[in-house]
Amino acid sequence: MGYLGEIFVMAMTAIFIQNFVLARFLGLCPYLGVSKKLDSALGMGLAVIFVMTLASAITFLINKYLLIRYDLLYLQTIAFILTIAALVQFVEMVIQKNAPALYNSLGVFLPLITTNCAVLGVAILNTTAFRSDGVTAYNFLDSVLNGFFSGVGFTVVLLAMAGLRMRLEKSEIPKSMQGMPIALIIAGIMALAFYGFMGWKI
Amino acid sequence: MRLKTFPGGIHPHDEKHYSASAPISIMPTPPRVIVHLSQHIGAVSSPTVKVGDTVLKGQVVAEPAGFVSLVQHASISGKVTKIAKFLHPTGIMSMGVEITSDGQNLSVDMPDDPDFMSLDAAALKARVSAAGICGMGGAGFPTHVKLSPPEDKPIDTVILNGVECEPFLTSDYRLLVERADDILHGLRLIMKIVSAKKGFIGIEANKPDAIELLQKLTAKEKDLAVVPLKLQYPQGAEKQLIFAATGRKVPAGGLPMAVGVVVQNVATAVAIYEAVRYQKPLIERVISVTGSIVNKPMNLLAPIGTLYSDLLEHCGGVSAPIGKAISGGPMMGFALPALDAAMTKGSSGLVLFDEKAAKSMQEHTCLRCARCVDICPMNLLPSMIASAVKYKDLEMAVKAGLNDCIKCGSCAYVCPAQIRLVQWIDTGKIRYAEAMRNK
Amino acid sequence: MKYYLKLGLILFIFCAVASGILAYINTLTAPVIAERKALAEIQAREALIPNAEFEEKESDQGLTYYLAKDPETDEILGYTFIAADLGYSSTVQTMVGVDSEFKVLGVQIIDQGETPGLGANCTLPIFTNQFSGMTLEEIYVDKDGGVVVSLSGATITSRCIANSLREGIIDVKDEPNPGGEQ
Amino acid sequence: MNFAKELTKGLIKDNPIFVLVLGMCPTLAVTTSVINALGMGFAATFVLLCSNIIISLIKNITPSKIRIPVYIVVIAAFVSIVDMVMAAYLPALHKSLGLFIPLIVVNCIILGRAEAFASKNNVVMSIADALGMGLGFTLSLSLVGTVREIVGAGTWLGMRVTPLTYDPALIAILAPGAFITLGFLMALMNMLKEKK
Amino acid sequence: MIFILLETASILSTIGLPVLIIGALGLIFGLILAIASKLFEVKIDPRVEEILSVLPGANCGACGKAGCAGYAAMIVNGGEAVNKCAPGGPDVAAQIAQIMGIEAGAMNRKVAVIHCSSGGYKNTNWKYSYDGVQTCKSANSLAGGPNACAWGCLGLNDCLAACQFDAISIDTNGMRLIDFDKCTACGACVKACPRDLIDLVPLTRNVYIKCSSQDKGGEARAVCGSTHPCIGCGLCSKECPVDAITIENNLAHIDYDKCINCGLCATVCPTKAILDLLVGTRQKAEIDPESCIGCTICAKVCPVSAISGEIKKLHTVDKSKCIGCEQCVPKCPKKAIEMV
Amino acid sequence: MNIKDKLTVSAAPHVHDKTTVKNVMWNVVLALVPALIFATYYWGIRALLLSLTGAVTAVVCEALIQKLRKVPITVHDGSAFLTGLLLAFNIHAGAPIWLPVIGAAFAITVGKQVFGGLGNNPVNPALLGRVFLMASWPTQMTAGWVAVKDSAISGLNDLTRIATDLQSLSPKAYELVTSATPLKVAQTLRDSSFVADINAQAGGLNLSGRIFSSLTEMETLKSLFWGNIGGCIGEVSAFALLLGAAYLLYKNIIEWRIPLFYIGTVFVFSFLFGGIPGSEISMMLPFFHIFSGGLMLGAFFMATDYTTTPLTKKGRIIFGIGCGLLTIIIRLVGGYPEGVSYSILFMNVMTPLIDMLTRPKAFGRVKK
Ligand SMILES: Cc1cc2nc3c(=O)[nH]c(=O)nc-3n(C[C@H](O)[C@H](O)[C@H](O)COP(=O)(O)O)c2cc1C
Ligand SMILES: Cc1cc2nc3c(=O)[nH]c(=O)nc-3n(C[C@H](O)[C@H](O)[C@H](O)COP(=O)(O)O)c2cc1C
Ligand SMILES: Cc1cc2nc3c(=O)[nH]c(=O)nc-3n(C[C@H](O)[C@H](O)[C@H](O)COP(=O)(O)O)c2cc1C
Ligand SMILES: Cc1cc2nc3c(=O)[nH]c(=O)nc-3n(C[C@H](O)[C@H](O)[C@H](O)CO)c2cc1C
Ligand code: SF4
Ligand code: SF4
Ligand code: SF4
Ligand code: SF4
Ligand code: FES
Repeated sequence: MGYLGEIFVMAMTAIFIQNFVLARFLGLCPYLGVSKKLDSALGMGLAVIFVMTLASAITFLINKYLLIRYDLLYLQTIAFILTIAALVQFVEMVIQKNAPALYNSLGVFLPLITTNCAVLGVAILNTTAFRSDGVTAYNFLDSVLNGFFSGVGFTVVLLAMAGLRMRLEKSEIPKSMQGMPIALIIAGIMALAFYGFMGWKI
Repeated sequence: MRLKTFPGGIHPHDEKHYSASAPISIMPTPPRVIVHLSQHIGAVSSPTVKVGDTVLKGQVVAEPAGFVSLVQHASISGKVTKIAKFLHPTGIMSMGVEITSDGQNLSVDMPDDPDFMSLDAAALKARVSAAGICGMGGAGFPTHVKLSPPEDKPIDTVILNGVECEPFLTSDYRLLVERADDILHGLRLIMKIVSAKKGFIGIEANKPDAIELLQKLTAKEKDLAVVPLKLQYPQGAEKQLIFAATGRKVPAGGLPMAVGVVVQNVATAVAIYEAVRYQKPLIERVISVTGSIVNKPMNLLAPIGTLYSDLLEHCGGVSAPIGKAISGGPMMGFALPALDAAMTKGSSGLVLFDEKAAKSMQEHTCLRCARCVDICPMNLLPSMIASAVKYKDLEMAVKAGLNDCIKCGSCAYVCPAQIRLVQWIDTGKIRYAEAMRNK
Repeated sequence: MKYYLKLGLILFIFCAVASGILAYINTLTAPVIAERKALAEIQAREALIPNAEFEEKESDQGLTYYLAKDPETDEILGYTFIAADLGYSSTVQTMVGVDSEFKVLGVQIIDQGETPGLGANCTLPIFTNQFSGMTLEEIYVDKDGGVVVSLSGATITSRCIANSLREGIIDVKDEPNPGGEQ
Repeated sequence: MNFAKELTKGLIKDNPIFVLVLGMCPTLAVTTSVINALGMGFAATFVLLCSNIIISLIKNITPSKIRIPVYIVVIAAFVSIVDMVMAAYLPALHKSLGLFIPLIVVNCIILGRAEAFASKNNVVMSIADALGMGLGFTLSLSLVGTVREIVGAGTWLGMRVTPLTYDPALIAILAPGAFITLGFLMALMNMLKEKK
Repeated sequence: MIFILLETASILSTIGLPVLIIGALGLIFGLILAIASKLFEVKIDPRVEEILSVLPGANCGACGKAGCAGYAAMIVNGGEAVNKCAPGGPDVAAQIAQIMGIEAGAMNRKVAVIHCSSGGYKNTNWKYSYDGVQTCKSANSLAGGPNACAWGCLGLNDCLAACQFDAISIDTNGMRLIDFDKCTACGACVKACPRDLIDLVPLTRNVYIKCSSQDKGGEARAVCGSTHPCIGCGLCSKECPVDAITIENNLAHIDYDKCINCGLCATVCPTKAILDLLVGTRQKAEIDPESCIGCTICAKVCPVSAISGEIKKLHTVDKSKCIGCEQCVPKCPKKAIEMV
Repeated sequence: MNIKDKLTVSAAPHVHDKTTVKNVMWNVVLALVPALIFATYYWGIRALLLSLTGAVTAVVCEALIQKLRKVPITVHDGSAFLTGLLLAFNIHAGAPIWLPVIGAAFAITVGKQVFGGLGNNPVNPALLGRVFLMASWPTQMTAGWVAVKDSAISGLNDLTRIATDLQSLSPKAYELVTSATPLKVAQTLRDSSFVADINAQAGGLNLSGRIFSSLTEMETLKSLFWGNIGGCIGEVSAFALLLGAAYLLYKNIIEWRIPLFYIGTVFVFSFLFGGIPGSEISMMLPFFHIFSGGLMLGAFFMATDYTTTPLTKKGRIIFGIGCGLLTIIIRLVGGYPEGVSYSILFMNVMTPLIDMLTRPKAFGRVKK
């Protein structure tokens, strides 16, 4: 299997097989919170893809050239989260100033992402992940791609969830189930539906 | 032969047997008529008579209040006894002129002009306008307006709508078989007025004798053709008919003239012929009084303004209690709160249901079976519109096609969940209009 | 300028203090953790090949394995390595010991994220013990015609373990000189 | 506002999971068993307590522009401490909580309380708030963990509590079961609230 | 001593590197953020900033908006409700409300009032049997609506469905009833009612015309199910001491800028079309002889001339005339008037 | 005139088609009766018992919940019966009786009633019930398949012919062929190590190829078509299902797009990729794939469930293709021998999005 094949495997794994939300339980707060309307879900999704990709890149470098080199892995959490928080805040300010249109559709979601497990999660997972052979550790490109695809996976389920919830808004859900309970049940059903992707040998 | 048709549509039972074979008979002069001032689309006509005036049959009782409006004539002779709100065939209360018959049925002069074909378009149009004709196929658009397309919209085709796709109704059918010549005269006149080169007569396949007759009559005329159409509702709806006959698609929100077509009902054609030849105003029309409980279903040539109750009485009343009285056909007609509504120029039928047929079933949650979607002749998403309206999401309703619905009723007809789709859509249109007004 | 410096410095101070404290705590915990880890690995290796001296090596395929020698005789006792493959829902890592004939001495599941109650049962001795003594040809799950009794309801996990074992063994076996002198 | 009130509000009224719906990731990910739930709950409570104290102490010296980074650093430091200590002395628990220990940093509850409460109140109140919220979090986690462990594994805290004939419904300890269990628990809360 | 120093030194050396590295990270980010915040500053509504500082900043998304900033912006620019922040809870909601200044003063608070007393299922006269979508709007569009009165309540509860505050319920007759305590005067019901039966009335005004029929008297009587139609007779208008009632299109209308709550109109209405909530609870004014300074202000404001007295002399209330409108009470400079 | 009571006024149209929800649902039940008969014939009364248990549980459960919710009890509309029946159809005949009971209860509760009942559920309740059972009791759901009645060996009846050879050639191959469903055989034959092994056992013969090509032989296909094979209760006979499907199509209860594109996609892709390495390309391969497993049941009876599939025509085409692709991918590379349930369920989840993206243009509206 060439590298393209590896990328394909990585994509399928990140999007479907090991979906961040449904299989890894990461990024649930925005998944449950920002999935009421399709357009905000899309904005959020794209912002997450952006930040996850960027964060994967930067944290990979920090990990490799600072933490590993100086044997400071125990500072991983603090270094990563600091970087991510600053990065996101910086990007937000830049977009807000220079691309107001983009800010209104995407940028407003950025602060929401700082405190999203998915971003820190992907950064940490990248440092411990292996390619499909189970041996080769991720290199820089692998990490970036994994960040990107994981973001895509997040977006896919976020959009599906938003679609479902917009439909649920127009149905007669029993009162005590309305709101969060039904959203959780839907999430459970989605997770079950994603079981079809388990055990793929690609 | 492959019959022409349009995409979508349904096949309701046509139920025309009750009155199909009853020749047009003349309704005796009723004791009183009510000439509604709003029989058409457009401004309400303004009355020119006072209570107490005596009028002759054919005399003007109201003038148009603008270009898109209509002149109204007395349909019997007698005395004006009241100008007030009366029950309109659409079920609401609306201004009308009540004329009590003097029993003599005296008419204004209606001279025969056998040379009518030599008149020029302007003169023809003037006669149509003076006769107060509006579309008799239901919509009631003033005909002289329809026949005055703007310069930049040349008309090349006139389609006569002889489809009568509504179940039960047979008035157009009787005209087709009894007055085919007059219809063809009317068609020629319309073609002349709009200088169209081609004339079609669309007839549904369930009227084979009418098709045969008209085909015989038009056999030698190259520019006229009978278009036999597949039995499919709403074959008679303008856009669908144009598509079936010519393959042209009227743009959404547009009028037939956008594709060079004028559509007129066959009864309108007859009225045009009579208006031009005899300068006869539109004061009577054929109406089907039918339904399983009507003792003698008939096609009556009745003065405009005759009360439905009088029509029914002439047809021998009913054999069982009335559950629902429908002005027009059962797919698009209006259920009346009472029978004392007076017919207008667009009243093509009175259909009576017994109590059992009047009851409808409990509305259910939408199953999303998509039957409505599959048959919608306008290619809309009726169920989505309805649920969007129900949950007050107007934006979604518009996206799903709220403003393109022609209210043909096909969707509600097929819905297994008995959802009153058309009424929801209607409610949506009301809400939409309100929202637009508040903007 | 002062404003910028102030912000920078405040953040600097917090970071510095925080990392200082962490570094200090690390000095306390790191040895404990390292000790436990090393112990665990050594124990695992020792459990597979007792009384041996281990030497780290890398195969042509990039697999890290340990050559086990008798400390007294320098005789090659066997090899241990970590085999890994994608199972049902995770990468299953298995520590394997084979003897010099490449017969399995024992296996131990190091890491797995399979379904609890199904694939996760692969850590149970009843599953791992069966591998002891198997030859390369035998390491197929029963459904594939081998002798590995697969976990009920978790053939995929079982198969992935068997396959990874086999591949790893072949890997080491195919080394031109797996235990040889450099 | 008194101490006792701050202490108890996290249990029911402002329960971080059932009412505020925050910190869903650990709630769903680590509640496969009661022991994991307790471990996570205590870890988070510890971090919450420490960071609340520090933040309420430093609230006046942090400029707003770098408020979030500073808070995050404080929280991250405590999280790392928990991480290291747990790895050293409770390796089994550390392993089963895995990724979710560092992720306590981004747990919305902690930052949320830091911002919403500690940065505006004094130390004593912040302690009460942290303890209350932490306890609420821990109890809710254990509740979810209890349901999932009993239904999905037939055990509670590792002890078999169901008859041996009961064949556990695995789904309860899998991802979908997590969502569905919590969904029904929340609906139950709603129902109880309505009754009241 | 030396030992301790050495120990410290060794610790410092293991600690120095991390402190340096993470500290440097912090310094760099701090600087970048500080510079960026100046460089990329964007002017926003100060209220957004203010709300943002009140919000917890957890950016959890529980409000359904794009983080705290998104929510703050939506409150200011999009009219979003102030109570959507889960971590903040009611305290934060109250603070935001203060910033937004939406604490409507209790003085001019309004409530919704339905101007119809029929329309209940039990006492409506029907024109036809309606079979269709159960909303007022839909029913109203079919043949002018199913009830015989073309002006009255259709009883299909569009208003009830529109009210988000649960303020509308159904009374024993089947007529809609508005709970003034819950009503926030949002006006949703006013818009929802296709018959325009609802309007917003100051909470302090307690006399209402409970009819909207513009039919002539006879017709109105014939169709009204509650037998309390307004027949446009004008008696109330004549009785009103402050000329607050006008009759237009056969229907009485109260101008609440003028109305003083005296309830006299209700007493003369022949069809009992006027509802007086205060009936039986009104009290009479009484002047405290000790305090009265005889300024005559009260006598001037009394709409029914129930107060008399010479200037600078003690004034008295003629209890048989007093209608309990309380107009005099706040006017008295000495606060000498009390309702008893 | 004798108008006794008030006239009824309603919005047009005033006439209605005869179809009702009840009528539709019971007709689908009717269409499943042939499959039930075939299943009972092949597996004995137990299949019938399991099916009815599922259906009755679903009905009872729905009635109970509706009673608790204080809403009208609508179990007579047949939808719950249908859900229960379909759920049981997705379980094998050797399953313990509590499996359909719990599955149906879950399907009705979590799959349907929490969303407000018929018409409101986003995913197919019966399939949800099935995957719930799969996730909870995978062993019971996948083990203990029983043989069709009166047949000496379980599983693929018509492999008897080669089975005798196999016994001497490769015991492992024999065991495989005689103890599993055809899709399971196909799946196992895709495992290269197994293939190498049995071929080696058979002394280098291309045994795997032989077994695989026997799967696509006319005789095997006939068995698949008539139902003389192992599998879930409802999927036993492609013929019986087609019979029911034809009835539903004729009655205009299901629409052709989803089944056609679903089966079509599986057909095309199984032709392209459905073989095993080293097997000859057989024109019959697609038929093996469409007649085996739950495809017929899924495509005609479950992917057509109104509530959970797209409204729009284009959407239904996408839905069908999506189901087809996922089914074939799961069969060829996935963790299960069969992918019908998961593929439909996944597409159910995507349905609102599909609907949103495929809104039709109104007649006469030009594309922007
Ligand atoms: C659903 C629907 C069905 C219609 N069916 C007929 C019909 O059967 N016959 C007819 O003359 N007009 C029918 N019409 C009205 C036509 O669209 C069109 O208004 C009419 O033929 C124009 O002729 P007129 O102006 O002479 O009435 C229908 C309209 C709609 C919306
Ligand atoms: C929720 C769920 C979890 C599963 N977990 C595993 C697993 O951990 N390992 C595994 O090999 N198969 C797992 N499976 C796969 C199925 O059990 C699959 O059908 C099984 O591998 C078939 O193997 P069998 O031949 O042993 O029954 C899981 C299936 C489901 C539905
Ligand atoms: C097991 C079973 C139970 C049925 N129960 C009912 C029922 O309760 N009510 C009903 O209307 N139809 C029921 N039917 C369906 C009718 O027999 C008939 O098929 C259905 O009314 C459709 O009629 P049609 O094909 O003429 O449209 C049932 C069918 C089956 C197979
Ligand atoms: C053609 C057709 C197919 C159906 N398929 C299913 C199905 O696969 N599973 C199910 O639970 N219900 C099915 N139903 C029944 C019903 O639609 C289902 O209970 C609803 O999804 C519940 O809202 C079907 C109904 C029809 C008309
Ligand atoms: S949506 Fe409108 S156009 Fe379409 S079928 Fe229904 S009524 Fe006819
Ligand atoms: S026909 Fe009725 S049940 Fe079917 S989708 Fe349309 S509205 Fe829904
Ligand atoms: S809708 Fe608004 S105005 Fe009407 S009753 Fe409710 S709160 Fe009051
Ligand atoms: S909306 Fe108007 S008509 Fe409808 S119930 Fe309320 S008050 Fe009556
Ligand atoms: S806990 Fe909030 S996103 Fe994970």
